[in-house]
Amino acid sequence: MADSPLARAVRWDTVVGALLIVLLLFSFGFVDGFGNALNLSFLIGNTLPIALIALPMTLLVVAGEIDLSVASTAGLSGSVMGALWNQGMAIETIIPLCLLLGVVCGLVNGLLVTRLGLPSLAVTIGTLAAYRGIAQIVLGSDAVTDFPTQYQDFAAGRIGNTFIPQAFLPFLVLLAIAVVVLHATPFGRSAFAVGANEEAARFAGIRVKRQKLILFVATGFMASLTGIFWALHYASARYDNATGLELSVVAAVLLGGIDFDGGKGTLGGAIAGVFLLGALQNVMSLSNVSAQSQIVVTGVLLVVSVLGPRVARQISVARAGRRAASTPTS
Amino acid sequence: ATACGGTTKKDVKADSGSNATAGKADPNAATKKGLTVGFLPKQVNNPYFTSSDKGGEKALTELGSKYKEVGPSSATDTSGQVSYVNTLTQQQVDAMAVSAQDPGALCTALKQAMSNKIKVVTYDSDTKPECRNAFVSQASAEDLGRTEVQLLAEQIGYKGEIAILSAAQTATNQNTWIDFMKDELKDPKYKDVKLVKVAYGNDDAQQSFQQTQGLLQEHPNLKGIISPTTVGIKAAAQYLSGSKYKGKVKLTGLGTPNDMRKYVKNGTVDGFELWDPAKLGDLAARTAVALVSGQISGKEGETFKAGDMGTFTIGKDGVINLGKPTVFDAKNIDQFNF
Amino acid sequence: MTVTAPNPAPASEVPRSSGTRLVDRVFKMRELAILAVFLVMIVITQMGNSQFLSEQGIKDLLLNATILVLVATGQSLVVITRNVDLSVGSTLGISAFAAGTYLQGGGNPVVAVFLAVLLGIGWGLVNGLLVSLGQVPALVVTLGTLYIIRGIDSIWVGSRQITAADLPGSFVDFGSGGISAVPYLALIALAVLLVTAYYLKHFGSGRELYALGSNPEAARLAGIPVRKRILTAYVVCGGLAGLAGALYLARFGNVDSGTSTGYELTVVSAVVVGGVVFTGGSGSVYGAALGALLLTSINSVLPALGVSSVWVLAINGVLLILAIAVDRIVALRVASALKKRNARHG
Amino acid sequence: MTHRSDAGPAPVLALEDISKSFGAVRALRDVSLELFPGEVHALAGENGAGKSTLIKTLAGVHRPDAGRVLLDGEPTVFHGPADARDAGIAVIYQEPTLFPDLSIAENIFMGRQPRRALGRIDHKATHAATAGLMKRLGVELDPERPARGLSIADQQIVEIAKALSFDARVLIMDEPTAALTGSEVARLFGVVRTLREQGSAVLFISHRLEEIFQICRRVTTLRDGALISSEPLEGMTEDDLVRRMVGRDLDELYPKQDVEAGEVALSVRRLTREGVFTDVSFDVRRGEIVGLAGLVGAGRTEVARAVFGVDRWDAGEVEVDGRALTNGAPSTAMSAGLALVPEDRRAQGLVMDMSIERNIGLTGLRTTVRAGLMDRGAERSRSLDWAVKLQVKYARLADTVATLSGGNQQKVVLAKWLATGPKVLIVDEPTRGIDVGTKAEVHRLLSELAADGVAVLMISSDLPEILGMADRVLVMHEGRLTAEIPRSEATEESVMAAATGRAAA
Ligand SMILES: Nc1ncnc2c1ncn2[C@@H]1O[C@H](COP(=O)(O)OP(=O)(O)OP(=O)(O)O)[C@@H](O)[C@H]1O
Ligand SMILES: Nc1ncnc2c1ncn2[C@@H]1O[C@H](COP(=O)(O)OP(=O)(O)OP(=O)(O)O)[C@@H](O)[C@H]1O
Ligand SMILES: [Mg+2]
Ligand SMILES: [Mg+2]
Repeated sequence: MADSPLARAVRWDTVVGALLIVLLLFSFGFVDGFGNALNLSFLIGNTLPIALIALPMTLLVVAGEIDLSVASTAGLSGSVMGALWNQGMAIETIIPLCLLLGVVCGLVNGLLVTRLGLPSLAVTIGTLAAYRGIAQIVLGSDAVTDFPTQYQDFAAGRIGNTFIPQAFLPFLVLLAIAVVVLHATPFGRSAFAVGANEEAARFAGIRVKRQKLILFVATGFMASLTGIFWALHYASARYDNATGLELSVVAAVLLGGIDFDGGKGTLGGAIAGVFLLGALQNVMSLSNVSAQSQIVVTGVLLVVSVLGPRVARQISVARAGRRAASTPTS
Repeated sequence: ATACGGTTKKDVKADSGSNATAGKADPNAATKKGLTVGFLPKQVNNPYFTSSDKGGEKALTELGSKYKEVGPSSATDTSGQVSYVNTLTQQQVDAMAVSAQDPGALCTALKQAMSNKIKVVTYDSDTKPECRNAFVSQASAEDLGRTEVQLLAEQIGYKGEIAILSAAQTATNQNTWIDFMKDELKDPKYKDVKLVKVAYGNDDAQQSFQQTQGLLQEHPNLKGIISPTTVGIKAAAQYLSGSKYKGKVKLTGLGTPNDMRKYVKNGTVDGFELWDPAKLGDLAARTAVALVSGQISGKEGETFKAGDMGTFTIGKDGVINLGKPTVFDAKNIDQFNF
Repeated sequence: MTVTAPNPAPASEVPRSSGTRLVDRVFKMRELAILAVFLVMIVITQMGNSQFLSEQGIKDLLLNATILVLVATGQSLVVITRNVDLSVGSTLGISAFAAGTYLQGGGNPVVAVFLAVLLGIGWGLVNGLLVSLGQVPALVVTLGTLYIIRGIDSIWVGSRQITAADLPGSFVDFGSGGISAVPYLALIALAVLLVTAYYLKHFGSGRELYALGSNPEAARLAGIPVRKRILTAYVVCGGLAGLAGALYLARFGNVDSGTSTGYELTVVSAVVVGGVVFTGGSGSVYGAALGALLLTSINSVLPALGVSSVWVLAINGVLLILAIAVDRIVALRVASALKKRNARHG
Repeated sequence: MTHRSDAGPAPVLALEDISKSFGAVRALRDVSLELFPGEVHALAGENGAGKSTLIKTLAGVHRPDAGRVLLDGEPTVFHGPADARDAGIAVIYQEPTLFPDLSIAENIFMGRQPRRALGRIDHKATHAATAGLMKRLGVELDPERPARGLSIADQQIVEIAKALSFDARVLIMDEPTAALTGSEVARLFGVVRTLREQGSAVLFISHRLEEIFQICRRVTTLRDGALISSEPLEGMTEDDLVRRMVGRDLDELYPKQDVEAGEVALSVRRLTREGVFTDVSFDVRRGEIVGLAGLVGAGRTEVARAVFGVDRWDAGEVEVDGRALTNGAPSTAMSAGLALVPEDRRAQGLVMDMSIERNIGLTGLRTTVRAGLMDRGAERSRSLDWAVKLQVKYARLADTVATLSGGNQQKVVLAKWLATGPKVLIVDEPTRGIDVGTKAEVHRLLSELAADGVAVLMISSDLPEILGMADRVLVMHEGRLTAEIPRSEATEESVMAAATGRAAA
């Protein structure tokens, strides 16, 4: 119905992308200290954890579920990494083990949701506490900071003197994989169907539970990868690493136009949302906007992000209606 | 780079632990004016840090330099704090005074700042020594830990069970103090005093509240609580004052006079202690200016003059101690307002 | 946000025969499972620590639950309509501070409470208008207002704080006082709970909240004033968050710009644990209140049992999952038992 | 347009030159209609002709782009369904719109519950009134059970009860009988006649033409959103009506070819799902169309669901081509060559917010793939093929199915499953809501499929359809197979006898 060209052009994910570009152009021109390589690399580096988790989270949300335990999973794998490191284990062994741990965390969420049929919101609020708690048990009050420099450099360093963090390239690869999986494979197509109408998806022979389980596991894996990245990037493994990150991810993904009712959204939108928020915060800090005002701006942006398309659609519908009414009846 | 093909803790050479020092100091160099010093507290809007940073602002105005404050709105938003370090670096301030949420996480960013010729002073909460030029400590950890035990022991007559209500389990300064408390308790004069538990209220009013309840239920014979955190002591005092334990269970620790005035007056709390946060900020500001002016470089043994607070000497690892904390009780509390 | 609500599939669980209806109905009460989990927990704790259910202990349990019960009650109204209000924590914080500032200036406690409620209603109105008029996802809007209200709060409050010393003694005493083991605050919460539950069950507009959460399109076709109802739900939710703010002030005697940050997750947990389904249309405020009681009690039980603080968080999480899992399994068992019995009865 | 100024009462409700567009689709153009008290008026037209749109305009759901609604001769504007309801118009929409979490009684009386003092709801009175309505319709539904899980037919009955409870002056029914079997329809018509005698005006839509002739006095026909005629039914034949609707003569409605049955393709042995159906055994052979008849709630749908694997069975086994199927796994059933066209298109058949193309493509996710990626070209042509074959009326393949008319949605569901090229095809109410023209088309298609060696199991509440198409008729009664009747012996009487449990099985 609201499918006029105008309405299609104002799809929110494209708008977010456009906003991001406008913001970047503006900042290059008018914000002191924004355009230099160091700042950009910090901007990207600090946004990467959110972006990394946003990848699987987008898929999960499209399939109609949510995982709020991601930040805790990240914290847990950081803690385990620190604890094992303190035990004298080799980092090359630790990292795969931690990733495996992330898979297990995701599996627990997934099994609770698919086998017992519990709401994922409730389950992952529970594991949000549980995983963080386990992290606290594992590492206690320690802060492990002496990870090998070559790894820390990889997580925090730049490619030569460019603005691109070394870790950005692997992220681009992961992004490409996620985009292909969501938008070009049967698996991704099924995710949309499952999110929009789970019963119809089941009737179409889609293995709904397996699909969801895989997505939860992928989310756990990526959350743990983020946890490892976090610990190396900030050279600090503590049990409370990445606390509250889930809300940032949710906010960014929502801003990118992903519908938490499931069945709608694009990865491009989600990632644009992530970097829009990241860039905006960077720009505002550089422009001496206080932290409090930044919160307000984030909030307003979220509200506008849903009201905006709605208003645009109404305008376009009204126009289409006027056009239709004015065409002479045959 | 090891025999078995993996990189382990042993392969990573322990860092020397010396603070970052640059160049030679000239104690007689002129105090530079027109500098910009950025304050980066753990959390903006936190009353403690606000009064501390206000102290810094006053000192800087006096010295003819500019003050600015940035910071995250949450005390656990480490990545937020890191980006603020970066922001200050981008803005080319002359020095920054940082209260670190995490000893390690800020390091990369702080080193980046120092390599951009920005002097870094930590205050209240330190980072690893090599990531800053100097640390302004609120009071020696040893003093704080020991005096709190002494205060409480006196109040309970050197007899009975006591507990500690701390902030987060990872709070570095809390943990150091608690270690000194435990050490102090080894003194034979405390042979009848028994530390039964350390609880963590995560600097959250409600959690600290419930932890206090739990302590009292689990240990009905509890005689006293030490809470070395302003949030914790306040919550514990509020709980005690509204419960049957009021006046029976003693409470001491670190608190601000304004927070605690009511509880001192209604008999819930006999006495507690704290340093003056404004002085802490003041000293941090003056240290920063002295560093930029080249009067000190952060080496052990250097001295500098900090306005009317007198002369300070830099200790081991670039630590500067503010001095002994003040003890507040019913007699003197009305003289303070912070 | 889509949450696969306790799966609608086995709906043939519902009996057709009416003979054993009373038994069925008791079995079907979802709140029962949560109550059972709660009681088991309390009994175990009491066995481990005889102080737990002392007069002071009971008083503490009830006081701890009070504020969450209030906010969860309001939240369930919104959730029943298939919406959510994430901004309750921020609303609570700003209302508490507003009441505190007023009292600090020598105000009347009753007026202060009124003020807090009014402020809460104001924010509820904002949320409700955005959600119902804009017809946009409540999750995004209220996440937005969560930030906006918190931001405004921080800008307004700055580093100020209200401490017990700034408040009239009567107000603070009221916050911790009560009739023997029953605190006044808990009585207020109970009254609110009973009124809300009665309203939801016995008034047309209450039932309409369920209807429009159950099937918004059908609600529109049935001529239910959808926007008005959603608006009402938000206003009540905001008002209760405001009331909770005033009670928070009385209870803790301490408010600053960070008060109740992150509270939304606790509230949502309470509501979900209490069996109020996020896809709307089902659940009761009693369930939500029980969920709140359960959650806050877990926080008291562990310290009372002397569990080291290090373990508290993990056990908390596990217990939370256990609670919803037990609830779910019991529900499934009862359903299939009922189904089999009815099948036999033909 | 026929303006009747002659005898008889004035119209209670009239539409004058109503137009309504959805974007580029012009659903109604200058349509006029008059409803008189004491008259049952039929509205006929192909799928997508605009019937439901017309009704929604009458009910205040849609605002017309042009034209007027006259109530008792006065121009009126309905701002929403509530306005229409207050004006005494009760509507049964094509798709049941119930509150799944609420009891049947609450569903019926939502917003108008009997009250006690202080405006409190009188729950007892509500339940009693509901029980009364159920009795009037002759069904046994517990007023206190929630609407969730009701079969489509039962949902429809609740909708009917709701409409009746209004004691409305105007009763509008959009395909109320599509999911009902003969006996329920008879009951409904009994009630409608009473209403008519009481002076209510009734507007009735159905694709079962015999029903129109049974109960209506006048008929208004729409084609492509335009008014074709509005005239008395007296003297008209079904063919006349079809010609008005379709614009051409109708093909044979049941073009059943005789096919030699091959080997067994689907074999169901002692299948039981506790409390739902018991001990169900039957075979379907290649080339055969087997009808599965029964009253509403007999358990036919449940058997189909279990066979396909969306529900688990408790005992028994299912084989396709001699291979046993896994319990509760639709995906293995699909790879074995089984397809199920479900009865509830909105809940089970379609993802309403997805495009037509992707809905049809959903069953081809394993075939329209190249190198692990979706082959969009292949998906598109597959969808296009079948949309054309089934004459789906749409604007663009990329439109969401929610914008299609009910019957066209049903065609998309058929397309989605036929596109899998099944060996065994189970269709549950395949022509529910499909117009006569297309119905013939669907029947021809089923018949051709059978001729090509597909085994077809057809569940239908439309008895003539079963009789017209099936080689064999299986009849279920209260969860058990009670009879197997060969085509030669299958008559309305013999099937109904078995379905009501009267037959000596
Ligand atoms: N909400 C909508 N958005 C866009 N197009 C619509 C919408 N509703 C209906 N249409 C279009 O309007 C036309 C008329 O549809 P309508 O539902 O009135 O048909 P109908 O006569 O009821 O058909 P059926 O017998 O299949 O139910 C169709 O072409 C349909 O695709
Ligand atoms: N999805 C469902 N969930 C739970 N119960 C159901 C469901 N569908 C149908 N039922 C119930 O199961 C029983 C058998 O219904 P079923 O739909 O199988 O009968 P049917 O013979 O196919 O009749 P119908 O004409 O209604 O399709 C009925 O009592 C019905 O209410
Ligand atoms: Mg229709
Ligand atoms: Mg059926």
